Amino acid sequence: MVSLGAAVAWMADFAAVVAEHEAELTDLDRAIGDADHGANMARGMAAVAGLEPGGFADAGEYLKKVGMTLVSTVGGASGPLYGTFFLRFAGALGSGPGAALKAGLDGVLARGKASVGDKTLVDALAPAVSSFESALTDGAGEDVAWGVAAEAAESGCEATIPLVARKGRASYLGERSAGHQDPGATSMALLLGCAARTLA
Amino acid sequence: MVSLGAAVAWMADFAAVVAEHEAELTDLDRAIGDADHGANMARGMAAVAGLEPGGFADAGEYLKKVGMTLVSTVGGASGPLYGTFFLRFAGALGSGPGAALKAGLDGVLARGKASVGDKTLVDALAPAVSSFESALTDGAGEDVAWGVAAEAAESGCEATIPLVARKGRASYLGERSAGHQDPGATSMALLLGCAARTLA
Amino acid sequence: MKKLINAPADVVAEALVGFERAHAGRVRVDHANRLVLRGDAPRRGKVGLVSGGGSGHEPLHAGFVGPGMLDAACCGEVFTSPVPDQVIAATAAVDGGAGVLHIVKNYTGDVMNFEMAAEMVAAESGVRVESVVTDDDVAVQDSTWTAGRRGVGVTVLLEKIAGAAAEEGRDLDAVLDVARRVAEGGRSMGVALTSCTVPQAGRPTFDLGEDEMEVGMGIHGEPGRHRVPLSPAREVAEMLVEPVLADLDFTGGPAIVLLNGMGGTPLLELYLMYGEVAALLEKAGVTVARNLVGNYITSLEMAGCSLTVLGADDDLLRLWDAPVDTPGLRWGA
Amino acid sequence: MKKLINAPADVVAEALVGFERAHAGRVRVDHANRLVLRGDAPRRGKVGLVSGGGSGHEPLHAGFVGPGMLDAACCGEVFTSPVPDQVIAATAAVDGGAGVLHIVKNYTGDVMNFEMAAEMVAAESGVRVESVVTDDDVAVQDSTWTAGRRGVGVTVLLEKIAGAAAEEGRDLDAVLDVARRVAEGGRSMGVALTSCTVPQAGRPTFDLGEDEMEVGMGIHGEPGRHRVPLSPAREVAEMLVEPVLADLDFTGGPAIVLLNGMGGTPLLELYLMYGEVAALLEKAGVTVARNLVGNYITSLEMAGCSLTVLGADDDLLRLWDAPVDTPGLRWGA
Ligand SMILES: Nc1ncnc2c1ncn2[C@@H]1O[C@H](COP(=O)(O)OP(=O)(O)O)[C@@H](O)[C@H]1O
Ligand SMILES: Nc1ncnc2c1ncn2[C@@H]1O[C@H](COP(=O)(O)OP(=O)(O)O)[C@@H](O)[C@H]1O
Ligand SMILES: [Mg+2]
Ligand SMILES: [Mg+2]
Ligand SMILES: [Mg+2]
Ligand SMILES: [Mg+2]
Repeated sequence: MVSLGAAVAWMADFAAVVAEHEAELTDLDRAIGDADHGANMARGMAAVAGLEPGGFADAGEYLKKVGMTLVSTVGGASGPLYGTFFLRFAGALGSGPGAALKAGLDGVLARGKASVGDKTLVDALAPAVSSFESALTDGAGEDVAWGVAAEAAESGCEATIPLVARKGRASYLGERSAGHQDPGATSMALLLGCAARTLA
Repeated sequence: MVSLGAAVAWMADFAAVVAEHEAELTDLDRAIGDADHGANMARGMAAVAGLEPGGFADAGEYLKKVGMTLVSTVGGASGPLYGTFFLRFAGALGSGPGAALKAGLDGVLARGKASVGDKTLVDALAPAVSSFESALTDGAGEDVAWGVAAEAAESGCEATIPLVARKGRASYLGERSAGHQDPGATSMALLLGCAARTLA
Repeated sequence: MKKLINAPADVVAEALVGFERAHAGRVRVDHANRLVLRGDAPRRGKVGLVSGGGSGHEPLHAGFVGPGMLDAACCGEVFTSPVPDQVIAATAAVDGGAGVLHIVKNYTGDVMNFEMAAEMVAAESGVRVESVVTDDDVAVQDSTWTAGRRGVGVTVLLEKIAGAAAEEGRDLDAVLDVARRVAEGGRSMGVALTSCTVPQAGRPTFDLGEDEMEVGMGIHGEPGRHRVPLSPAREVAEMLVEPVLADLDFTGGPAIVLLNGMGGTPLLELYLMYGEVAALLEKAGVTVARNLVGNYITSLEMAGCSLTVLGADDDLLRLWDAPVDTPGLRWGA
Repeated sequence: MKKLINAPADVVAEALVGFERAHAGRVRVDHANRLVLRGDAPRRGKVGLVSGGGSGHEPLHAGFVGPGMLDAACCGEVFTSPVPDQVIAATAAVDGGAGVLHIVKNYTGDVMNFEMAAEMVAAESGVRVESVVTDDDVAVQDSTWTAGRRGVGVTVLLEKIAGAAAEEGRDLDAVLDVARRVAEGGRSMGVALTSCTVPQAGRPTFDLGEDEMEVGMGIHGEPGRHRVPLSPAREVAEMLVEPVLADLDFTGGPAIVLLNGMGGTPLLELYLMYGEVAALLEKAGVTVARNLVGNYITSLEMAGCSLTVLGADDDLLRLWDAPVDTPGLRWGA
């Protein structure tokens, strides 16, 4: 189970990590997008970091608010996608983190209509979700599963480099998008890295 | 007396000299004006060079047409000034080149309201006119007088360098106009140089 | 970066302050939600028109709020789509009981944020919302394997024409029908001579050599089809006209043509370009019934221009000619 | 030099071709004389309004030809005044028997060419011509020892207001009186962030460091009062407002304010600047009764802006509000 305290720590960690990597995310987006992914995520996570955690009953309620906050402050492609991820994640958290991850991914897929291999944040999120599940199936504890998921997200993110984008702004580049790491996949890998540190 | 042939030769020479110095005149104008004096004079003298000299009764009639052509094609400050110069010069040519020069200068002064020392083409023209006169008074022939006038124009032109402009576009520069040779004075000195070569 | 701004993060908020002062009375600004609203919104019984997107394309969209055009514009950060909260607030503010049309340019962020807003409005209020998405930029291949064509110049024409339809009292279905006809009937193509600089980014979005131009760039500085040497206007006109006409046949009826400046191109050059473009269109058998030359959907200070051709009919022409009274487009009023 | 042109020498002629195509019916273009004429000129019994100057300041002057504003614009080469022949032809074309007003910006070349034209018209035709010269740029010291202040933004306001006076049937003396009141009652100040490039020159007219701006530059790239470090909009607004208000008292009545873009400044920045400027004017006790924000008297692709404040009264406000129907300024029609 994810406690309210753990969820708050997760978000605090992600806010700090995003702030630290803001320029890097923006530079990745400059190469194949419009140079705002760092600013978008930093703006949203600063708002999230400003939430008063006292008023929430549990992690699910808190993360729902996180999702709404991101929807309301980020804009662009990443706002609805990260927002939807957290809203769905929060809604399914009662059935455990594996189900929550799965629900979050499904929300992102429904919203953005991307598939694995389209060079988006799905390429980091999808392998993380399935790795988390198979780790649990293989008998691992949730702490181990989060670590496995984070590693899968990281490799998924790196694997976006040679891909040709088929969704989002980078798709306008066609073949020229190959050779660059996807900014959204990068921030998504950071999010799962934070999860491994704070939720495990 | 100035013959039609001499007048045509004068203008042909001036057209060639202006074309040759177009970039130089424009660069002088770039420094203290709007970088078009070369283009303006070249446009006008190309039109003058295109006049069919056959149809004119004498130099006066031809030079009147030169003045009208310059008025109609040059624009800017130099169009009305050079145009007026030739119109008045042509009108007084019956009384000899000294009177013609004087009439041309008076026209320029009336049109532009500049005085000697304002850093304009008057600074080349005025000394040329008085030198021509005094040369004749001193007993020189017209051929010698044209040479003296050309030299006076040349020195008058160089003497504009330290001046602070008080008329025309360069006057906006105030003190910053000092240290630059006036473009209009430069083209005027070229005109009198051509006169010395063709009318003398 | 040379800009007339204070802090880069405050550009949109401060521009709205000036916009409100400039057009006080005619429009209302909701600063909290960054909305520009028609001064007399909501209009009872009239279909409400809401558009919006990233800022930096002015006069689009805020400059097109007023009688005969939009009821509200949602202003996002520079080149960043607005968030659903803005769209929801705008929808509520302009709903006059006849439903609301969302006019969305086809960019992933815009589409998703407007979509979420529409879902939330549907879930939480009785307001009927329909959406139309513009995707007229032929520089982008339109396929199921891409995000599809971008929405550019047609958006201006659509906001005018659908605005007139709503103003004359057509219902939501009829306004939507008009909007769809415009969205489907128009195509665009652009060329950039220089990049733009997003205030918060602080440096040019792309680098272009002193003698290069980008053919088919997007209004956020997205890359185009190819980079070619700087070419005479005559050839640039061909680069715009040819792909537009190759994509859709405009010879069947009258056309409305927009020759749009990207923000940093002198009007003198735009008119010169229009002469070239109009001659090519005529040669190709396109009857230009109406035209608009100027800066209407810009990309900050980018130098360049875009061509939009819309196949029209009598109804669309009549709606085009109807009075419009906005800061950015005004006639008959 | 990055421009959408063909041969630099052909820019003006070719732009007029496009202008004619864009506004066919509403205006007429005399290509031989490079004139833009009101489509229905001459108007019997109406005072004719003729203006003109170097090209490159569009929409001024050609874009202001039409009902309620100019009858004719004489288009010179880029930044070079027209020649007398053009002015004479324009005067003849618009004379409807009530005389003609020449509206001239105070530059040596413009003044002399219009003066010669007026003399020739007086000598050779029965048309009565009066002239008004605008000289509103406070960046220039106005003294008998200089060419005097330059004519800038007030020219736009004057063409609108005198145009309305002529349109409502006032006679030449009355129109001249209105024009003089505007010319005397307005002051301007500008700032440039970048230079412009004259097509025929091929390179920027002046060099400005990456973090410098020129305060008080002219619309042909003439130098200003001083060069200062690039400053926030708030301080730039002070640099514009302070010298204008120092030169003339505008607290006595209503004012008409123009915040003008030089051609390369995004509208987003212009609105932001207008917010700053309007706040300063209000603080100084100036009542802004009307305003205009946009690119109206430009300097090719120069980035920067200029402020014009005109002291008005009920008559001038009424004339300002009167319908105008030109490519560059349109309302009430
Ligand atoms: N349809 C989509 N599905 C999933 N992720 C997407 C989609 N479109 C874009 N993205 C992600 O969003 C990222 C860009 O986010 P951001 O730069 O914040 O938004 P914008 O593209 O609107 O500027 C991309 O790197 C990509 O990972
Ligand atoms: N009032 C004046 N009287 C005499 N000469 C003048 C006057 N104003 C300008 N000039 C001359 O005109 C020259 C500039 O001509 P030109 O560059 O062709 O016109 P513009 O200044 O209109 O661009 C100056 O260098 C100066 O010699
Ligand atoms: Mg982005
Ligand atoms: Mg000059
Ligand atoms: Mg973006
Ligand atoms: Mg000039």
